[in-house]
Amino acid sequence: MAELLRVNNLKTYFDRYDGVVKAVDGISYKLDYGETLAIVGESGSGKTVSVLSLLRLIKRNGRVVDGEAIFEGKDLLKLSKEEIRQIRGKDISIVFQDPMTSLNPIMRVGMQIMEPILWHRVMSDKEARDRAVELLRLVGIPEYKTRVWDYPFQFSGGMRQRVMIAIALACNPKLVIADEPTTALDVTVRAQILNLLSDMKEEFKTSVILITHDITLAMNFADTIMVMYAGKIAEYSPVERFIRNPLHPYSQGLISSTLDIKAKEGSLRPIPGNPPSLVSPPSGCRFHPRCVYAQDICREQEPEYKEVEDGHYVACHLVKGGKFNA
Amino acid sequence: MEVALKQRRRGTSYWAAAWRRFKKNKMAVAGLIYIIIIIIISIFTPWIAPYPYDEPHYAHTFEKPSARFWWGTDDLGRDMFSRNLYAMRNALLIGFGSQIVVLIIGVIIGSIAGFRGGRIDTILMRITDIMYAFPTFLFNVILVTVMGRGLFTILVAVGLTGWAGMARLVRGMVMYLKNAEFVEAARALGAKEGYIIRKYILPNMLGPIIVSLAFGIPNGIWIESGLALIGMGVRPPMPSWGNMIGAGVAYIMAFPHMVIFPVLTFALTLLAFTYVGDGLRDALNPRSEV
Amino acid sequence: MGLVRYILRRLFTIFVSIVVVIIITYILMWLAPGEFFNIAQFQASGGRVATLTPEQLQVLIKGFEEKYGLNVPLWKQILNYLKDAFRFKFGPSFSNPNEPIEVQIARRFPVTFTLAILSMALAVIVGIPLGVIAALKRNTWVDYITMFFSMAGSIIPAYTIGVIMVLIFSVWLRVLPTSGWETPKQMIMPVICVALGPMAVIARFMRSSLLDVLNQDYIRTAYAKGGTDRAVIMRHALRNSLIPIVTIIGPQLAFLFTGTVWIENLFRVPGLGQLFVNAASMRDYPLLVTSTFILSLSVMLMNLLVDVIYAFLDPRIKYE
Amino acid sequence: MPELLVVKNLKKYFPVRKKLLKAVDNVSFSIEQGETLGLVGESGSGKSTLGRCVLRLIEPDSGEIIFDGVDLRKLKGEELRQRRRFMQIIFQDPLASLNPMMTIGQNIEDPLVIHNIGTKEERRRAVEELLEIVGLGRDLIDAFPHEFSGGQQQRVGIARALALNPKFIVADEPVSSLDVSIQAQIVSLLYELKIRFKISYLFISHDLAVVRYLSDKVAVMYLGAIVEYAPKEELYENPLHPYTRALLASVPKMPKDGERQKRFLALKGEVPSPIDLPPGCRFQSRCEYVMDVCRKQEPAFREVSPGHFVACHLV
Amino acid sequence: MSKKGLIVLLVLVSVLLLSGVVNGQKERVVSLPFWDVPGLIPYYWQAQHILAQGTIFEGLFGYAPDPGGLGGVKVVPVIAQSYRVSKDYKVWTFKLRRDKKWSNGDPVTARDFEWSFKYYASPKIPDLPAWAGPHQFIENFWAVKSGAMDPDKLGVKALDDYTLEIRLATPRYDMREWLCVAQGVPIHRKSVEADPQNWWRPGKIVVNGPYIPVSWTPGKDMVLVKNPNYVGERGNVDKIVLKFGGLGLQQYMAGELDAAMINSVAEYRFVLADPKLSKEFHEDVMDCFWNGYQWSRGFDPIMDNIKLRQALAMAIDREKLCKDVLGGRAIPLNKYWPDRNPIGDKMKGIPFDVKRAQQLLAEAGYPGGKGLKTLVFYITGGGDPVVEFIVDQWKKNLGINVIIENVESGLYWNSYVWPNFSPDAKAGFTVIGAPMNNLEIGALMKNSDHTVWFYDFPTSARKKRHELYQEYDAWLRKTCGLTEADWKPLLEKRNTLYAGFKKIIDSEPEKLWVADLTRPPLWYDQFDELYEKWKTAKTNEEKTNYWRLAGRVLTDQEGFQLWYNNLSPESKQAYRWRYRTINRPFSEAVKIAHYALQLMQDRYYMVPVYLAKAQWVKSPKLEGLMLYKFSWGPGFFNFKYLNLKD
Repeated sequence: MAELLRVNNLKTYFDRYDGVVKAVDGISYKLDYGETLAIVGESGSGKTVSVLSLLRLIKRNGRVVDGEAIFEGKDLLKLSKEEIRQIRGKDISIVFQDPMTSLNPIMRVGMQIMEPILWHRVMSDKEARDRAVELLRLVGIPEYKTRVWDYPFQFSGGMRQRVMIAIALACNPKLVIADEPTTALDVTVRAQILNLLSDMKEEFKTSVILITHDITLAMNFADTIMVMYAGKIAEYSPVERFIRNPLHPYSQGLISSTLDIKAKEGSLRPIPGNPPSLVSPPSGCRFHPRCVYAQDICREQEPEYKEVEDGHYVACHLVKGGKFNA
Repeated sequence: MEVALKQRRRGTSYWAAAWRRFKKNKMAVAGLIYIIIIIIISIFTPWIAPYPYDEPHYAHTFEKPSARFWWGTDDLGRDMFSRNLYAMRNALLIGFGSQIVVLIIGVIIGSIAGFRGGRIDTILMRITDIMYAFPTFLFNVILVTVMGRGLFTILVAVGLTGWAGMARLVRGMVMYLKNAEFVEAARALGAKEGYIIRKYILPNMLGPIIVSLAFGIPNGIWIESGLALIGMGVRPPMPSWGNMIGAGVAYIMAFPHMVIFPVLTFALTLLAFTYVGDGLRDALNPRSEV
Repeated sequence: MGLVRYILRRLFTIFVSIVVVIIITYILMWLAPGEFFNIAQFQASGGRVATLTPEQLQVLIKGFEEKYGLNVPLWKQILNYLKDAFRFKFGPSFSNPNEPIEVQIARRFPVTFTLAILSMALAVIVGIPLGVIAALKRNTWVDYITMFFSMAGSIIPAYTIGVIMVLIFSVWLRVLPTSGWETPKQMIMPVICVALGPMAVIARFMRSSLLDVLNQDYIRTAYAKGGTDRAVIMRHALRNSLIPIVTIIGPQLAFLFTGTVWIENLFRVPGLGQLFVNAASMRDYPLLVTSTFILSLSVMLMNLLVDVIYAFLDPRIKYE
Repeated sequence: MPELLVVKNLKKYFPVRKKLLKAVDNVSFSIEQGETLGLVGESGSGKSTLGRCVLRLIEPDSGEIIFDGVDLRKLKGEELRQRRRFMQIIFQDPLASLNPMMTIGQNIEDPLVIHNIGTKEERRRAVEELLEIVGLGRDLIDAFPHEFSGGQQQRVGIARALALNPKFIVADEPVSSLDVSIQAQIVSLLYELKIRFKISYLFISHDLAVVRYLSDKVAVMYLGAIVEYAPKEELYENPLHPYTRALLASVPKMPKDGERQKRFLALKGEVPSPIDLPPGCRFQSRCEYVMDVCRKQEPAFREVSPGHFVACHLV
Repeated sequence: MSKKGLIVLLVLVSVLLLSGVVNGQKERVVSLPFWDVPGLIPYYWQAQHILAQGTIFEGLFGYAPDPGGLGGVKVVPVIAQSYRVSKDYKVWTFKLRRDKKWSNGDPVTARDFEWSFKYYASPKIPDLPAWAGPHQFIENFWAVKSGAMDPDKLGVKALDDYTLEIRLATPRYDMREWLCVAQGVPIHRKSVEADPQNWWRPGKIVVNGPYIPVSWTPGKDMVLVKNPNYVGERGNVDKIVLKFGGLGLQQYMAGELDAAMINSVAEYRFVLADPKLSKEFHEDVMDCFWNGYQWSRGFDPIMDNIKLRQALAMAIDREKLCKDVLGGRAIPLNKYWPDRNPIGDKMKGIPFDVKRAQQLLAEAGYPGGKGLKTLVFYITGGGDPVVEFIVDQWKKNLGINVIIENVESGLYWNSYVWPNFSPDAKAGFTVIGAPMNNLEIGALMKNSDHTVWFYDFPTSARKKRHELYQEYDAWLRKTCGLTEADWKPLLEKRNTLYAGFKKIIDSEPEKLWVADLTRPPLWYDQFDELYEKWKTAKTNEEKTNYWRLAGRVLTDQEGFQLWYNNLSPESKQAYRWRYRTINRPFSEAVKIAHYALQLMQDRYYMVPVYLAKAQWVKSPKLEGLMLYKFSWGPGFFNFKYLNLKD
């Protein structure tokens, strides 16, 4: 498959009272047309920032320090303001985590769906209207014809997330970024939204970046998985391979600390300790204070992010020749 | 790592964190420094002021600023600089004093309403609503008429008209806090009501209350000056900015120094308080809306 | 609950509140040094008791009390007042026995109303862009300077600014008349002076409101949809941040009823502020109570209006 | 084992604009000493209200709460206060549940202060011990809650709950706001405490996996009522209520080779408003097997096999 | 500025200039500052009578400018052509001019006066400020006003269309002067009866003066235009615009006023320094209104010490005060009337003599100010520079300490300055500005007769008299007097008082005073009558009422006797002189007023300090501006003499 996006050495830092937060500190990956990439990590690992940086939507105190992001041959980070705007919502769109706050409370839902269409001059006003109705139907809103002119507060949480998805799909984007799209939802609704995402991916043939902290979900859903820890990529791998052979101790830890519905009592082996401060991250490997296998080299030297097998990248001193040697 | 550990050991309290945020706001810090300076000056005014505020120099009326009278003299030959110092002191007294009144009434009414709820809450809040709708300025004028024009009575009057906002704030805080999880936790631990109020609710209400007070102080000063402009302010010869400005405006053509100095100090002080209020609001209540 | 029922309920609350306000005012006046009787005696005698015999003085006082309805117990005075007040009959004032207060108010109200509306319009027209500029350029020198000047404009007493304006524009440049309230030219200076205060309040409020909205997730959504700065700010940020502005414009308008008194005196604008505030300083009790009545009524009605408008603007609000 | 807690016919209705929100509607269950009851439900199911009612943090409208042989609902003031020593609560949002104005040490010490236990010195030592137990360093005693990460805060919350040696703890979604690795830590800790101190939990969660890990019995709640109640293995292996089944099906499972799951069995619709429920089964609006009887008659909550209760006409 | 803006501005300016020119050619307009008037009903006292008298309404008599006369005016007949007065000065008969007309063309007749005066006196106008007008002296006025008598019984009668007879209750020698004031003007019956509420509104009002108000904006402007039906002398001004409020001098400088009052030293100095304004500057002394201090009306015996009072009065450097403190906007005053004045020239002033003052203070028992308690100077409103100066002088010259205490203005006026005794007042002072409200004889005293009424008898007696006043008020609320036994103490008291009264009548040498005291109905006749009425009264209510009234009559008499018997000989003598003065026509009274005034001034209870100056700037074209010197503040009035030079 052809390459849609390639990110090289992306660094995004935030200025804070107590220093510079290196939220994303040199990450590189690629994404093909039609591929689903899941970025997995805990809060503060930089997974959201890494994608918001692409569209230059990070907060005012943040800045992209270095790197490039080649999207269909253009470097997103070097585009002019107007050029990047042309891409937002049209070629790349985002589904945000919290559907409650991500919709304008005083604007009718239909209007909010129409906006990207109108802004990108994809079609006329009249057509955009019909398109909004059609999109609502597609994302499974009952009585979509009337509800299109309702306000967001008249929708339930799941419905709102469906609206968000409709907005994201409005211009037939090439890439949809779904930033924890189900975290704020109830269990049963969560499943509905995941199903919807799968369907839409099929229907629209888009690439998807799914950001989630739920490694189980990522492993089920994605083609490629990318595990982030403290602003860096720990492991990046096609998902099949990852399921068979997760290499990074953090990936292993995440899997073993995830409670599966079938898990046996007392079988849980959590990762000890807490995620590090990103203002003064630990020396060497950032994971070493929590790594049960940590050795001297891990404390002193930052591991190289290297390809250990075909398409399987890991940043760990202990991985050698595609195997984890503790 | 070491640094972080050390910090841990001491612990940064809510207040330390707030102070850190406050420090970032340069205007607020400048305002605070200004306010601290004028408070110190106000404490020592009788020793700092070159002349008593009411000492006339009949041979030196309307004098322009000079080495002897730094900011000139007024229609009675009284030293404008000294009068400004005393006016500042009075303004601070009224500003702070009125907020003490506001605090007492507001906290009592607000917390009773918040804690008791139900009927008492409804009644108290109705009263507060009425107070809110009372035309403040006119009510102040009436109160001053009733109670007289002393420094103390004016600050009481300003306080009496200004407590409704505080009561609402306190009530809101109490309503929120009494259902807050950590208060619920305390209740689950078997803490008595008194203990909860003392250790859990009151300390946590402090932030918003301080912000409200910080904005109330310049407001009190402002109200006094408004009263003074229609002859309802502090009784002369006691100087206040309001009556100095009011008197000075009459002389603006011939003796502009009589109005420029009071207006400048007055505006500067109010600006300082407002900036400090802004700073405190952002520092103590990071997610505030206004 | 329907809008009409909601308004009716609020009107009833307003009625009760007004009654309480009037009772409080009456009691306060009754507590004031120099009670009604002394005032009556003083007014009736013009301060010259000695030349009249006590009987003659008694006749004067009786007449005075009769005219102003002071010859009944306090509670009855209050009752009588309220009965008439809700029919907008307030009787004569001490300082003006010639005509009933309602006539004076009816004459002055349009003036104050025009002044208030014009000033508020100016304050809104200038204040909102100022706030927007400050918010968009937040923490830059543009922000600091805009906010500093709008705050300074509201803090320096408008009276002082007015006098300086008269000196500059009337005495030296002779381009504007010093005072009056007929031609548009005469309105320029008073309107500017009155507008300064609300302008600063609106600018500050607008700034923080817009900043607040700009931090909302849906703004990020709008950008993510490919909105230009212009589109996002105009369609999302401004619209949403303007709604709360309504809540401060209402009370500010009501405040202008008395807040303009200094400006009215200075520019000879025959408005309500003069009438009301003079009432207090001259101890014109009938006028004083009426001022309280009118002002609190207008504040409350204004708040009601604000709430209704708010509900129209913000689809989320539903009447409880 | 003796029954530590018996809840019978507990009800809590909230009036909402002249209508009734039946947050807890006729709920009964029991917990034995050292046993954990997992309470599963989506938001709006009333599970948190139930947890608070059991502790009388919210006053239930009717029903009995027999704790250690005493009906808590009959206790007043001081008696209840004393009882509280034996029953504690852990909250969902660990930061919100700690007093931000107190240090970690003071927060943990607070229950001892409230019940006037020990001297200052003894209390200090107890606090340090508690910090160790929950896996925090002694040197953190003077830090403030907001300086901690969520996991550490939750450990503090647990330490505070443990301070009085309770027999019973209501854990109200204690891990749902935490990160995966931290969730695992806290769940492990709770498990360890359960074993070590023989504590009984009422463990409230929407996460079926977590519940399964910690519980002995599980109750599934939907719109204020328990729809299914069974020993853990029984419930997970043989779920009877359509809702329970749907819940279990909607959770992604850890994929083994080649068995990835891209679609989930999803319930249609969302949890309806709990205000003014229609007659009949409360799950009728989302049930794919709904029959006429479900719309007319409320299914009885009955025991279908030993210890397995369910409220469904289909079973 | 952009080009476009410049053009717009130019057009605007030229339009303005042109309109000014056009207006100027058309009519002669004068704009003057004025104080806000609440309405145009002439009989109310709230300052509008200054506008009413002579400008929009005219009475039988009026004021004309007279630089040598009191208040700068003299009394001249206006509607009256001639008059006759009975020997006892109680019946005045006026012949009216036949050519005078109302603005609607109706003739002004005696019937207008009769109707108007009866209308004023009727209870329909319950709040008539009768103390400020001539009606208070008219026969039966008080009975009519209280509602006890039909207004037709008022002593006013039109004998024919142009003859008016006024019968008075007591002799009045200054009736002509009284008839100048606004309550002496008639109003137009038909228009008043047609709309009793609004007849006075501009557009509706029918006047008989030289100008008609055509528009009025309270708080702003009033416009007067020539009355086309006016017959009589007046200037050439077509339209007068009275502007209320504003910044007078600035308005004048901006060309919006033709004259402006100068209100502060700053403005005064500014005007003097300005080459153009200084040429347009004018000033006059407000000699009808003296400023000074009076002793507080408390009950501290320290005030009985005349030497102390004298010492204080002599220790004030009035020259310095006027020069330094008042910035030359006042002249020093050491007697009630100033020099170069028919009364003042005959009076002896209080010297500024520090040595003598110190000596007097020592004689009073306080050498060097030692031993004297701290006195209090009550002021209100602002810091009073004059008071501060006086206090400073006393401290410097006599070494005594006086503190300044601020009192609420309402409280101040009501209980410290004017009406009565103030039991709460500590030994000390208040400022007093004693006005002459118009040219009536009583006003010649400029309120210095308060010395006699309130001060000049021993403290103990003052206190007692105050208590009697209180009792007098309390009688009205007493519930008693149903049985004969209740009357017993009253009857006994009546007899004692009667004896006291007889003694006073017999011993008082001043015939006029005795005549006044014995003018029927006499107090004991009233008492006896009430007693008789009580006996035949039917209801208990009536009985109580008669008993109360009788009690009050006695209290009143008791108070009088207490006062009379304790008054200092000097004050008694002053009072006698006062009687002789007020029982003369005004022109003669002026000649002897100084006898009473000097005696009262020498008691040093009310001490004159300075006379303020009225200062104004006016356009050189404007002539005939009359300064209103009576009452409280300077202003212009009587606009009929205004003239604009071309």
